[in-house]
Amino acid sequence: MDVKEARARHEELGLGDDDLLRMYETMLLARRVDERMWILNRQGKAAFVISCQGHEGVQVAAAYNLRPGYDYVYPYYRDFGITTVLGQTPRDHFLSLLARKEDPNSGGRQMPGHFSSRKLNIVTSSAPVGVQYPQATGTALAFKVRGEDGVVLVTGGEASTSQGDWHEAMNFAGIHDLPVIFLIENNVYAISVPENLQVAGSIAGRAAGYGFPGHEVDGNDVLAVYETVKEAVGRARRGEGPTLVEARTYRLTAHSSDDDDRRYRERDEVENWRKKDPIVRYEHYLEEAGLLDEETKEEIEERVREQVAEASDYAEQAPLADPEEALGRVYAEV
Amino acid sequence: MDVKEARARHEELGLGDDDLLRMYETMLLARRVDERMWILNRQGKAAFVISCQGHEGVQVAAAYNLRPGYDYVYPYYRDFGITTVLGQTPRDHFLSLLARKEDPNSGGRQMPGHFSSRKLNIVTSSAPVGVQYPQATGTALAFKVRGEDGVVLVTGGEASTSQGDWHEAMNFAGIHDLPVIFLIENNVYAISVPENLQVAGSIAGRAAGYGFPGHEVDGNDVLAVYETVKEAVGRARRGEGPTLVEARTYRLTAHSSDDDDRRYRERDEVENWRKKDPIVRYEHYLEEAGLLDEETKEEIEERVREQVAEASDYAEQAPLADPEEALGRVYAEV
Amino acid sequence: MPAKSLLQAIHEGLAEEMRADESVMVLGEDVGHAGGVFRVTQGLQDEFGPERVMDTPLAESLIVGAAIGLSVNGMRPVAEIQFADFIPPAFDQIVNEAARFYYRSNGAWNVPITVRVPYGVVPGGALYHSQSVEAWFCNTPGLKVVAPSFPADAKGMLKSAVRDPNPVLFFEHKKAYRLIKEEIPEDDYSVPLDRAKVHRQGGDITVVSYGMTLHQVLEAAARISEEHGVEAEVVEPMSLYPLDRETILEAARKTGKFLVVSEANLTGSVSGEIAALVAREAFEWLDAPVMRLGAPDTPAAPFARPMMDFFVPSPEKIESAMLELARY
Amino acid sequence: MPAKSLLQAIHEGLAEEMRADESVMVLGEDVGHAGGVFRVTQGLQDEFGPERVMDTPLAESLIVGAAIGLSVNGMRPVAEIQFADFIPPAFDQIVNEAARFYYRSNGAWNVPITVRVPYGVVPGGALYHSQSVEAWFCNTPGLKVVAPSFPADAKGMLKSAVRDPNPVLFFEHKKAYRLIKEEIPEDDYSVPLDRAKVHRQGGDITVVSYGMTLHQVLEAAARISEEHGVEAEVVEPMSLYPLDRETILEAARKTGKFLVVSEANLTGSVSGEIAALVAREAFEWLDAPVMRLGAPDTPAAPFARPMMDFFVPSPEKIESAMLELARY
Ligand SMILES: Cc1ncc(C[n+]2csc(CCOP(=O)(O)OP(=O)(O)O)c2C)c(N)n1
Ligand SMILES: Cc1ncc(C[n+]2csc(CCOP(=O)(O)OP(=O)(O)O)c2C)c(N)n1
Ligand SMILES: [Mg+2]
Ligand SMILES: [Mg+2]
Repeated sequence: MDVKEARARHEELGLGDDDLLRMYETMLLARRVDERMWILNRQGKAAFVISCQGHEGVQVAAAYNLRPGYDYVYPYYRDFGITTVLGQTPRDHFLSLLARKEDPNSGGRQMPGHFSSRKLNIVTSSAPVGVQYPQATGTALAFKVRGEDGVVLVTGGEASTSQGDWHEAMNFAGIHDLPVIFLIENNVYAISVPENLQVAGSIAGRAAGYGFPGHEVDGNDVLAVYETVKEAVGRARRGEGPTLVEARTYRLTAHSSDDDDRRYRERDEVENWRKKDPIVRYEHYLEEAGLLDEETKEEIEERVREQVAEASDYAEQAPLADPEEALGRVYAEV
Repeated sequence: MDVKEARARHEELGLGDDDLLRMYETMLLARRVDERMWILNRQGKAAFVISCQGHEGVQVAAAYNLRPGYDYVYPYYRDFGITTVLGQTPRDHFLSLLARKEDPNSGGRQMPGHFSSRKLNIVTSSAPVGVQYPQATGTALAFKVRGEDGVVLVTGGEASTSQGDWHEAMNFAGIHDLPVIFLIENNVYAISVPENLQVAGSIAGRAAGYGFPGHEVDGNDVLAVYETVKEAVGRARRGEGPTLVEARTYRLTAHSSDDDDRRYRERDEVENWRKKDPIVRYEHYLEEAGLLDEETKEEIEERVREQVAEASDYAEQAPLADPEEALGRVYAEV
Repeated sequence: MPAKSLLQAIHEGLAEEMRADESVMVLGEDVGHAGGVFRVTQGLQDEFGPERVMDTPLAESLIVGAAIGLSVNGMRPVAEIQFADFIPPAFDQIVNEAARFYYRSNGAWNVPITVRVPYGVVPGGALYHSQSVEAWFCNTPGLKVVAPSFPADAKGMLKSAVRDPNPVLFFEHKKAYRLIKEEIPEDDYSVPLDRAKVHRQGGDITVVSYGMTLHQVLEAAARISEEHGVEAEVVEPMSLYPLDRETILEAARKTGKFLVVSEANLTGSVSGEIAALVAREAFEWLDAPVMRLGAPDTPAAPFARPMMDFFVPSPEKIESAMLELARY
Repeated sequence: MPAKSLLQAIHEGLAEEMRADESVMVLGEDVGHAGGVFRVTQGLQDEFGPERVMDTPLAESLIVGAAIGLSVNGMRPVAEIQFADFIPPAFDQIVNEAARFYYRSNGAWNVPITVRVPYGVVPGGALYHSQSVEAWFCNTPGLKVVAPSFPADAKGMLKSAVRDPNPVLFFEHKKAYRLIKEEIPEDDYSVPLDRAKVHRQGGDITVVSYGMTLHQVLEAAARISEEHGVEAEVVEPMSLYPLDRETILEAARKTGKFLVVSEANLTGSVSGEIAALVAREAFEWLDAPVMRLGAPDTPAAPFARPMMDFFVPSPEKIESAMLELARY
């Protein structure tokens, strides 16, 4: 593919060069934050790590379509890429990882990956899988009732579609043409349970049964995800209703730092997927499009490295949450 | 249509003349039992009535495919037709209606329509809508694990598909090719809520998303239902997996004796559907097939009338459940 | 002031809040055109339209989940669960979600929703239209659980619930809906969610109760006063979680004899918590064991009338429990 | 007899029941090849195959619902809920369904299922991998709720649960899994589901506890005996619903001083029921108020270690509650 051909793809999508590079840098940032989290875990400093590695393409491309602080987002625990696009910083992530008092998600109450930001309209998330879907439809309904053009992005792994809550939300969204995008990050495993024991038929294929579009998209192809979600967001904003997007990708790490994935995954399989790493693939695209050379790459890498190091250090120095804080903020004041 | 043409239809389905008449009589019996229940309600003798009227075609045709006492059935509260085919008698129904000690479903503990028979493999049912679906998949799994060719029929109204339990069961059945038939009796309303506020897309259309067949069938066409369910039961028995059948019909009465459907249904609409009464329509078929004339019809009607009168009287005379029985049978003995 | 039923009072409270605040919405099964199976929401859809009074699909987890989502985006939803017996599918959204948003986000996200829950035994209701399920929710910090038993309080507390920034479960006894009437103030008043109420002063025994049994306790109190000269202090908790401990304890200390009556299956009911509180904090004042009366530990009220009557705490059982305590 | 951990004991109990009875099955999330997130079911799929040890989709209502359906068709399923915190989606299938099949069918259909539920605070578990949710299920007639705290009992009770014709919720404290070890009989024994156990005799105070706090209570009992000469009678309920009232009451009457300790949020916990029972039935024997110690009424153990440590009843708090009672 020559440069011109390559560029045509993102230009058609309305993406400028700076958009492309910003997305790249955000993906890289999410990856490097994640890698650093594992180091802190191995050093005994972080009790628990849950990863976005492998999902960065889906996440950054999807979130890049949103208006932060206006649209609402219900992320799930892997969505470091999404929350980073919206405006959460590496510092935020490390403060949360290390359960610091300043942790913007929860003040040290929740595990890492349980995002929350009132300012960014990232709705507080939790561990029970699937509960976010009905909530997201309610938030979308509020937009519709008030005649606003906000949209709601709600995400989950493929196993989250097995919960009744997912179905109840799909049905409700379909009945009322709600402005909600269901983004399923299908990484083939739910902890150890493989897709064939988790999903009958096809996730994307189910949307038709609810009367709205469902798309399966290669989750490691950043521009493909961007395109699909762009269309979905447009539909939602125009009041045309929900869309289901199933992005197929792969979890490059164990489920979490408590998991040993060698129990249930062949190393070959993991290595094969590593070759499809969305960041590497996206780098190729950028190179082909003439947007990334070794120098720029090194520059970006360096900027990211610094940011991560600074943020990690900051969080390590930051004070722990106070014991008595365990008792605070149970009820909102009247 | 001449007689020969008419007969061709049921003969192709492997149904003999006696089958056809038995189905007719069972439908009529279910209808007359139901009508009598309302009379007892108006007389102040029955606290609560829930009806099968309008659903008799679906129910009798579907159940006629089963092996009573071998296959398992998870009926819902309208399935007087199904349980009657399986072997529950009008006496059973009236004993339950009047909360008599002898009530075979629950000994007077449950509302009418909450069927149960260990002998007939009618699994005890309850009021919470949708709970039967996961249970039915478990029962089907037991057949599969043991390598037996039993099948499970589970039913519900169209609103029961809105519950998460329905989806979780559909998914599980699809994953393991379980021998279960999901029969949805779509009567357009859930109490007052119309289908368009209940179901996005199409119920039958959803089966494809789970990788197994879904059929929409005219629920007032007895032979069409029979044919569809026959195919589904055959599939299940041969170990080929589940089927979803959505039978479209209409509730000819109010939701229950506690409901006043004039609040939410136009009389015209009800009258229009009355013209499509499955029993009347089936009578026409039988007449065209030369199986039913005025005399036979009167004979059957008379037999049914007597049975209903005898059963109703019996139940009225039967002793009430004892007060202290409220305390019994909470735990099974070890 | 005309006398109004519990049902009318709740209806009015809802209608007034909807008129006063555009963000107040109603959602649930059959709440729209049909006005709810009990008719609490009758007329609201005509007045406020099908978006603010919305018939949902038959899916309780969705109803509460959507209410949560509406509330984080500026609305004040009032969700109806058609019967308390059908609240279990929504259990996760209530106890793990609504109750924890505020705490888990360190105070960033709160969930101002009200969930209305008709409960309690009615003739013909049987096992699945009769349950008193409040105890399920009274071990969940972050949740408010209220159960007013009189029309005026119910109206005032419903308004407080709608305005409260926290999730409130609002229990309404179905049998009281049309049976219990009283005069209701005409002005716009509200009743706090956290105050127990002393309905009757008395120096001999203290009885705490709510729902239909409260009404029976009050009748029994009048009877035993007249017939036996026993004066009962009768307290309604109003809020079952958190409890207004002070008011309850004050009444317990006053008489030294304490009884809790409710319609729930006795073991594991809210009565246990109230009794434990009194046993701990009023010990030095007690002249008798802390007593409880409830339904037996069998699933729920059966359909057959004789069994149902045997199951619920009857006026006779209530009266004799009160006399037993007085005579201890 | 080699010492075995709680986890090993439960694993063995399961494996032995599966060997003895073909109808015993295991189902849950990650229970198959991976052997469960805690490794309780490790090796079982290799031995019994993927149909008898089945990885289910991520759907707790399905897991329990399917277990019910399996049980009515001749199987004896043991379902695993990965963490107690995730049991709410299955709430309906447990309390409205499994617990009521027998009663509602007048004894025709029973539900011989076991639902294993790892619960309790572990470091790093935070709000959703820490909860003590047992009270949710202790107001439901038809259900048996057990929570053994020692390996030998756990193995014996698991066997009884599998063989029991009723639905049994089997709570396993996650922190005890590898921490608590003891010697286990080699023979095929079982332990009844309905008997509380007196772990330690003492004449001064009675303490009832289960789970990790029981172990801490026992340690504290040894300490205060040595250091303060206070002798505690320590009772483990074993079954939380129904309760073995007689054993608990006997111990309460023996000492006249009674304390319940658990890790659950105090208000509305099972401790309330136990305290209410003792306050009612041992009143004449009481020399002190019935006391309770639990976690504060805030949602659950937070992630940050200092907050978590502050949240759980610590050994120090337990010891001082015991001494306070002794000195009353
Ligand atoms: C209701 C519930 N059940 C079980 C769990 C435990 N659990 C956490 S993540 C997970 C697997 C989720 O898989 P998937 O949805 O595919 O997301 P992934 O982790 O693969 O991104 C499980 C079983 C949970 N958090 N919530
Ligand atoms: C979980 C639950 N929620 C609500 C109800 C109250 N309810 C009983 S039947 C019904 C409507 C059911 O409609 P559908 O499934 O279409 O069956 P139909 O009665 O029309 O045959 C409702 C809302 C219930 N029984 N269970
Ligand atoms: Mg996954
Ligand atoms: Mg219907």
